[in-house]
Amino acid sequence: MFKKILIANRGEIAVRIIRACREMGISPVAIYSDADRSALHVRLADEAYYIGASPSLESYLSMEKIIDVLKESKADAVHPGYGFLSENAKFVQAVEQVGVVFIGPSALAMEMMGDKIRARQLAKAANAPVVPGTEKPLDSLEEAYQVAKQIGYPVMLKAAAGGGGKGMRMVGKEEDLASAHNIARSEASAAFKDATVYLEKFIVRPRHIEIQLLADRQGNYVYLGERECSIQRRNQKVVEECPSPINSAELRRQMGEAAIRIARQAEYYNAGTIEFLADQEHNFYFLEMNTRLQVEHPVTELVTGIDLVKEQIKIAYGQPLSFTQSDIQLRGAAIECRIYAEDAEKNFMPNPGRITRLSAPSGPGVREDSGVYEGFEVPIYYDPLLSKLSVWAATRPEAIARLSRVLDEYHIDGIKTTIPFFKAILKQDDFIKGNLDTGYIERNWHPSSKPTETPETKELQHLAALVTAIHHNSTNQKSNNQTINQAKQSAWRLSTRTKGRGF
Amino acid sequence: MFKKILIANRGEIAVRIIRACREMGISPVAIYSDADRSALHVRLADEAYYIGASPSLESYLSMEKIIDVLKESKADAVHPGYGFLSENAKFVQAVEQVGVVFIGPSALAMEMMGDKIRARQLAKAANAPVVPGTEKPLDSLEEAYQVAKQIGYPVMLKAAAGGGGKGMRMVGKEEDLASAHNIARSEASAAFKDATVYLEKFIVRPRHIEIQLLADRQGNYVYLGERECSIQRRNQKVVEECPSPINSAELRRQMGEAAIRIARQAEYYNAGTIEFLADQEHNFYFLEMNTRLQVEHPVTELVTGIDLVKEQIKIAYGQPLSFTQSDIQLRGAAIECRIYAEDAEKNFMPNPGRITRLSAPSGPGVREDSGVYEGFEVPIYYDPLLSKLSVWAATRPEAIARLSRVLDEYHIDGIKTTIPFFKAILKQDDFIKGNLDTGYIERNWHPSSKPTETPETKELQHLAALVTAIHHNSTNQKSNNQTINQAKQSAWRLSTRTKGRGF
Amino acid sequence: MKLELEIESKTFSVDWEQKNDNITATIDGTSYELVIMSPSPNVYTLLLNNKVYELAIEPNPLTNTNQVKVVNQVITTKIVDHRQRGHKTDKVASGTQPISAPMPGRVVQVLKNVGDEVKSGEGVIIVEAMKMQNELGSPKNGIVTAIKVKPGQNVVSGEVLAIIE
Amino acid sequence: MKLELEIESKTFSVDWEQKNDNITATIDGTSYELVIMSPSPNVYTLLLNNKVYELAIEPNPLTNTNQVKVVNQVITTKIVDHRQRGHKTDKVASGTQPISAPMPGRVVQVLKNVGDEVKSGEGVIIVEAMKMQNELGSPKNGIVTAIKVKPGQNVVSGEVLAIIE
Repeated sequence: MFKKILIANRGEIAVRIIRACREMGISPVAIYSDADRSALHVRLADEAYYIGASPSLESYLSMEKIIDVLKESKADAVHPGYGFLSENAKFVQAVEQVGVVFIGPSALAMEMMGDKIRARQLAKAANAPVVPGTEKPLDSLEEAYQVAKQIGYPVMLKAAAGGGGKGMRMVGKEEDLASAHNIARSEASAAFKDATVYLEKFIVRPRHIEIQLLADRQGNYVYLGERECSIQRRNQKVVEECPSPINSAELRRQMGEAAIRIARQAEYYNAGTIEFLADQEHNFYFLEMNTRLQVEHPVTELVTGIDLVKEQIKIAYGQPLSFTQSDIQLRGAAIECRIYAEDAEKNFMPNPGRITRLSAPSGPGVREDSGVYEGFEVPIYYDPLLSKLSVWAATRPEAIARLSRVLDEYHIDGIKTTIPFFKAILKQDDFIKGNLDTGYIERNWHPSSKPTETPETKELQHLAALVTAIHHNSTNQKSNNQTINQAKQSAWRLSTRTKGRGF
Repeated sequence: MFKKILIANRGEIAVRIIRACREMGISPVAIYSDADRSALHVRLADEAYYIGASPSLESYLSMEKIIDVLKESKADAVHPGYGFLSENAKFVQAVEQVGVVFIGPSALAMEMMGDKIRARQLAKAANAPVVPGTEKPLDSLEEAYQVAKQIGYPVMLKAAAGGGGKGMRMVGKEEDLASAHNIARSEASAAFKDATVYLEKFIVRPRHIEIQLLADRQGNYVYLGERECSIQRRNQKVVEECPSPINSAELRRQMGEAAIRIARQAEYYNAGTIEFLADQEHNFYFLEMNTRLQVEHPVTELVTGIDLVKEQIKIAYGQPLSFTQSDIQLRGAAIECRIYAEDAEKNFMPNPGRITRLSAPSGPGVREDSGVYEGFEVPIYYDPLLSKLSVWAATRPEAIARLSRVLDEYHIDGIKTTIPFFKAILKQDDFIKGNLDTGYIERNWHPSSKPTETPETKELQHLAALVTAIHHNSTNQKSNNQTINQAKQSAWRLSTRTKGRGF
Repeated sequence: MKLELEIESKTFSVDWEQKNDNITATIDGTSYELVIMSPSPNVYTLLLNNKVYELAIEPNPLTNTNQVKVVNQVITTKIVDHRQRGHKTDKVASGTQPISAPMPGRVVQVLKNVGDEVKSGEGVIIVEAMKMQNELGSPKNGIVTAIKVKPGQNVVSGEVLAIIE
Repeated sequence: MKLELEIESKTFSVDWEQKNDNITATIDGTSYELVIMSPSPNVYTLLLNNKVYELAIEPNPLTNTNQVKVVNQVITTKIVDHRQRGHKTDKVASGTQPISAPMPGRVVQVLKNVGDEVKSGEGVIIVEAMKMQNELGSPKNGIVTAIKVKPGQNVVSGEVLAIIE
């Protein structure tokens, strides 16, 4: 087995991979930027290397610096996590050039799947359903008009190099096509330095359902059930579950087998995810493939009992899968909430800053994958994901009840998080019934106006007033008649708390 | 379903039950003594009632006070947890007399199983194997001589009313019997106000293996696999696992069916545990029945996916089990460590006090059931169990590796805990191979003498010296040129930290 | 002890006595008997007629207010300090309004210069945090009288970035 | 900065300079270049040649020592204060030894009276904590010169319960 793995990432996913390494007896190596000097992934690693200034381009996206650390640390493999360089085929090549194993697919498979239009062609070749639309980049606005007319409105314009919702535009009717085409192209150009767009049928109220795959270098493929990821804001997932509330064993088999056929086309190995859109009649269409570990992999792990990160590492080392499709059993239901540093009341505005209090839930059926700790200054430079809170229970209703309990136990102070948002969503009828689609939040999330005044709210206001008064009073009183000894200790405590990660 | 459940307990098990209540939409009611005014179970409950001074006899063991709270809170059921009043048939009767449901077995079944000699007779009647010995109290020392001779030395003297190792004496040869008989009787008398003892064959290097049962009021019984609990100090379990390293499907079926036959004899309902001793040839003998939830129930939950506390509540409410024996599937392996406030280096001496830092592990396959938090003053009055740390993994070796990882992430400062002890045990060959028996700790745990001086230890000493110097320096420096504002905040912080739960 | 507080522009008088962890209080005319504990800094557990409430207080020194979290609500409280009342109102010249950073971040672009005329809502400064850009608009029609930041500069939450008059 | 420390009765001189979070130190003659961070109070993360060490320090005011936890070890450190050295040795009358509580607990029984003769190891006081009784024996042959506690009394860790001369 590998002796040392460099984790080319940060935050919760770096921590997740470090843990897998530790459990496999592999020494984990971290990298860090200025803003991450005392990040959790640094604290938990065996070795940590400084790779530059806080902006990602100067650190986590710098291939050169990471390759230097590879050489210096003598790591024999690299795990890219998700995001950053995880889907960059050039990085795969650079890693392999210095004789180090990339824990992921071949550069070729990554490239093929990274190009949306090519991936779509592969899916068609694999006899998997795809959303009706262009097979190739649109040459012109005229072509766009023509194709849109043919497949019928509404249609969707998408950046060929895209991801994360950038360069995407829905077009409801013909007269809006020209301007949408313009905007999508310029967004795509700005975001990916590639203005190429293509066009697809727009699926009304689609569900986002994806299949988790594992494939080894010997050509064995298994699917590990699906994940429903329809709860999205800004086209990014915020709640994921396994299984999907709509999936039957038969639908799962169909989607799983289609997914494997697609992956086979690219001779794919590693963990991988085939994303589908499902319409209201449960027809499903290939959307894209993610050639890396997904953020939401824990729900699959909870339901299948398989450790995806360990499997990735074993596959990269050349080991064949130790199980076949018939060994994969789904048990119960799992739901994940992405705890973001965002103010859901204010349109999910990012909210970095210092975590002054962190009290995480525990007890039966709880899994937390966190990248932060009390006292940590959440940097302004990176993704706002603080932690993934997942629960498992025997059934979906029990998982929802457990998640509610667990969110009530979760306390993060100092910054705004999406915890209150999740509490609200879990109480909604449509969520409880599993009536989900990718427009869910837009339709169902209306940040609270003032709660109506009840005797209960009045009592809570009274208690809040009392606690404020007592807190204020104690704070002042204590400082007036403190002893030298108290002052000594406490000043230091304040100093480390306030300054946190450095001196 | 019940509307409100009073939890007649404290610490981690009270928290565990509160969580089950919350997930079932039941309002949890806590009770607390002086020492527990700001205990975690109080903070997490909907209501909390003061029941008296810190010593258990004046609070958690006071039936009268608890019955008063039952009436005042209008709870419709009582969960007793384990310990305290959980196996007191008089308490069951008192609860039922005020029209409240006791979440446990009938008073009669509890009484029958609480009497070891009667339980043994039931087991024999159920055609379950028992350790050869007396069926009834020894009338005299002469009878002891006679029985011991008949079944052969070594033999074991046990208090009829016993538990927790009190009133137990192993006798290796005839000439030691008289004095052991004397001591066992006087210990039994002191501990249980009942000097009655009986005599059994002493099993050499026995494993402690127990079967978890669930039985409803309709007479349905299932067994949920076994737990191996051979790692014990002072006859109390400290590490438990499911499944046992030695158990085959066939042995499990034999033990499970024997356990059900025994429980049926008492018309038992509720969760329950039949404890067996297994000898080196894997013969097993009935030891006793615990008519309540066990401390170590999480490992069974992790492997079977069944929530034992919720099942207890449903059974008490009168619901039949929603599954049968064939639905019970064991998946993977789980191990639990009891994190005690004890100094394992000093013969597991209790170590209560304030927890100045608490940083719990998380990530895949971890479950924590804790009764404490950072800043809590662990009382001197109760059991030293702080928290139960459990892991699940696909196989036992992976579970051991995970547990090691998880223990390395666990930091408790301010008091001594058994965490370092577990780290050491997990590295031992016999543990890894599953060569366990109840004498394991006595044989294999030798608190470390000074570690041999290596370049590594020297470097660590240097770093420890440096950190001490820097800490000392910063502490002094900061206090000399602090601003008023710093002092204000920090003094209060210190004050709340130091004084903690009150004012 | 006696203090005056403001919640949602309503004034509450709090009058309380504390003996160990028992509190007798009159709040806005209502009497309370409570048990109070502080399990950790800024966290208070209250027992009111045996009902458990846990409140966490987060003082915000910039606005001189406190965020009190309780039962899935956040209540903003403010101590009314009669001595300082006069001073405060003087500080902000009437007709002048600041543009403040709603979150920590980095200034990526300054869209206006000092002296420029701006309409209400018109973008003045773009701040980026966590890969999201946030265009901060003018709170009113007016003239930019001060720009206090430069592109590339990091700002903290609540920091005044520009002044509109 | 310069300080002298004691670990396991060996003396270590620590001579260090700090610039932001970089440390240059000479410890007991060995030179180190380190990065240091303090993620939370009393916790220090060190990077030494890119290797990560996390140390937690617990000062014990009673004994004036520190417990430093690092990589599954606990190292006891003590700052050597030359000014106080003389005083300290004076404090304990030679030949006098205390019996201290090894843990917090409650005194359940006092087995000896002042003036009693005791043998080394002979029980003097029984302290109970967490349902375990602990008989504290005399550290030497001698006479009980003071009993400082009564049955039923709670004691803290390290508290002197009796003196043997």
